[in-house]
Amino acid sequence: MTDLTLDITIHLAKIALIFFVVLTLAAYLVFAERRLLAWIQDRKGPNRVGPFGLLQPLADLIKLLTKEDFRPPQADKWLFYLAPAMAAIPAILTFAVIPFGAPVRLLGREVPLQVADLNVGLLFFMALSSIAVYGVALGGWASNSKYALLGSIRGLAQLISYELSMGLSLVPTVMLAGSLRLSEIVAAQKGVWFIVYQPLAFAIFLVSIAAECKRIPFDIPEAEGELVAGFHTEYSGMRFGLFFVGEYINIIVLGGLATTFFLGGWHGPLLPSFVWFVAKTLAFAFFFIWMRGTLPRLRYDQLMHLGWKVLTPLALVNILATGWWLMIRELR
Amino acid sequence: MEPAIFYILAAVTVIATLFAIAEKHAVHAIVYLVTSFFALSVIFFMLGAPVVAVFEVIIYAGAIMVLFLFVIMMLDLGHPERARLPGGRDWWPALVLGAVTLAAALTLFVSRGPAASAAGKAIGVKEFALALFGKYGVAVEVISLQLLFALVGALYLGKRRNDRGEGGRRLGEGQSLLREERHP
Amino acid sequence: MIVPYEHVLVLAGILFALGLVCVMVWRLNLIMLLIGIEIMLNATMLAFVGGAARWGMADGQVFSLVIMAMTSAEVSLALAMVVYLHRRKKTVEADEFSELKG
Amino acid sequence: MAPFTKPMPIFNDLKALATGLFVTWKHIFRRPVTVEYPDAKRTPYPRYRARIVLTRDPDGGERCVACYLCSAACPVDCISMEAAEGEGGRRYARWFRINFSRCIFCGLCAEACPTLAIQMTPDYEICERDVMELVYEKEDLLIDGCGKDPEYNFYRHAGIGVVNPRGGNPDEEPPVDVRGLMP
Repeated sequence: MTDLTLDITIHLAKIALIFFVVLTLAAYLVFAERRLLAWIQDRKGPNRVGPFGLLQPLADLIKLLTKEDFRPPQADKWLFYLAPAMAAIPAILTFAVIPFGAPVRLLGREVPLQVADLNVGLLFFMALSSIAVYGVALGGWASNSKYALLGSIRGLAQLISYELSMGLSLVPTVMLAGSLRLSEIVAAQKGVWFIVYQPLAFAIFLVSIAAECKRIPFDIPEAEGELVAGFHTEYSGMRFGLFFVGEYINIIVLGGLATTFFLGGWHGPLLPSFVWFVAKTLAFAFFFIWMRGTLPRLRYDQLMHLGWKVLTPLALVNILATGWWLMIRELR
Repeated sequence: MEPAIFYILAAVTVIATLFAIAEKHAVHAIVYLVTSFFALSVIFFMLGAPVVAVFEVIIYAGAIMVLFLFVIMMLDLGHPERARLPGGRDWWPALVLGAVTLAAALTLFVSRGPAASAAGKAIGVKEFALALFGKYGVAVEVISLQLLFALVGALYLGKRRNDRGEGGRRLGEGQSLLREERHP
Repeated sequence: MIVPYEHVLVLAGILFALGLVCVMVWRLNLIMLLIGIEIMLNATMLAFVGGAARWGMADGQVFSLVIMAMTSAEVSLALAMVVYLHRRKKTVEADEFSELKG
Repeated sequence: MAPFTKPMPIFNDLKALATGLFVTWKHIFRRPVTVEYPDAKRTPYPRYRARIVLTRDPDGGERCVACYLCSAACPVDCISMEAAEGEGGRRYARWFRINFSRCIFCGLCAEACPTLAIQMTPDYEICERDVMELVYEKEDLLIDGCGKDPEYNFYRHAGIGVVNPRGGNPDEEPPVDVRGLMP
């Protein structure tokens, strides 16, 4: 086996591992969300399929696959078929740049647990999250339904607005780490996690990612009760499933990124690095579910007010303060 | 192998752009154009400009085209049957001008021939940032001022004035647009 | 530099020509006109980036970034204008706005 | 609003958020109130309004006198019947039909029934795959017991039939001839 083949094999193995783990986690996140929400509401949740209901994701999958794949007759055919993929693919692509564990020794070589260590990793994530808008926008527009269109217009405005505060809240971490490479950002947090230096940036990032993955306090694009189901009103079967699973992959990915940027990535005592990363990511997922069980939905104007008049100026001030602080530390 | 990828991406870019400008449906045109920008961004990456490549996706595909999409969706312009197609007299000057530009490009290609390419090194993020904020610091300031002016201008244009009949009734439309404009 | 600079320039030239054709042909439709301008600016950026790669200097990349920032300002203003015009006449066809024609 | 005269509202907001999160956190560990239905069944109260039955007298005869009052009271018109007269003027329903796919279990029929024949029972498990099986005929409705008021017997209170013709009873005027009033 030559070096090149070995390299390619290891890369493919990593990609396959990420696909398998992330998709399974996403499916089980749906289940965990239903159970946790049920407990919060003093119910029991799905517990009939398999022991403790653990086979529920499989049952959901079979149900979605066997449902009728309906397309509204007035819909724009190709965009209607394309939009769910556009929503799900950027979410899972982002995982390419996240380091999910310390480098391991495998077959006599150092293998970093990361698919691609781009030197612009952080910007890569920003780019993909700005691309994720298209799934929402085109899906809603192509359905040719008024609810879907309203949902997608709301989604467009929301995603673009919160992307800005999300990007700005990440600038201080870049300033502290001195690199856009995610592995170096993680390496810079070996001693002290960035959440200690940057609690404000962390709070802004947390709110922004909740808005980015359209979770409940910010689920204006799909507000049931106002817009039926928002931008995916007209979708059924596995196409709806793609939107759905994309949303949950997004939760995992954004939780992983929050871990990487603020909670020290895979650093942690005693346990293996991979376990630490998964545990921190799942803690974020749990927090999102918990928030969903607690908070009511914001109004559209409140959302815009929060994004543009509170989070973005705060993030800018935070960048300025971080700059001054770094300069003073440099001078001393 | 890398040149082959470059030519494939170049073909994708040109074909997608061609489809985009031949499409009478504005939303489809934007989707084609986003495809073209993606291919172009990979070309940028291969030309050793990762930052520009990523910003191409963030700003062009993720913000400007989304802004177009937003305006089209908001003003309900996505009806090709209502749009007026360009007449025959519009085609001739366009084709002549395009042909002239194309001929100039091809002349360049033919006259010099593929010269030996200089081994340009890839430009890292740090070098790029030093050039941007050091050598061209004034340009950054000017651009930021320009963005501010654009913001104020868009705010002024988007404002509904109350002296025109229906003013103030459909407030949300103008407001949400304004909020979009600040993003790039 | 993976390919000769001339090839990059030819690609930029073709893109620029396509953008120009788009602007000329779709003179009536303001949206398509703006899209044509975007295509032309992209072609320019490609030429700049190719130059940066050819001579190994960051300046070309800086210029393409400046172009991008300029474009975003331009597009935001232009689209605000489109919304304003659409509000006045319920159309985005350029020929409808010829009131100042002598 | 003068600044610094009252505590910053953001702290109140954060406190409200934290309170809400704490409440839901407590509820995670609380015992669920769910009754897992097909496995665990709850006993309904005796006056629960579910499947409708026709009851019998203490003597074993049918209580229903086919007076149509239940049918008239029914807001969704799910009760229908045909009256018939037995020997001695004893009225009964030749057939009696309740369409349970329409019934809303409001209990107005039971309220209206003068003979306490139609009554509601706590039996709520009447689902069917085929909707036509929800149309209950008299044989399905009639039960052997006498339901909620075991002592009640309508005909023992009222007697069967009208003994004398109209106006023939002791303190009764003869019937008015409506045509005689006409000019």
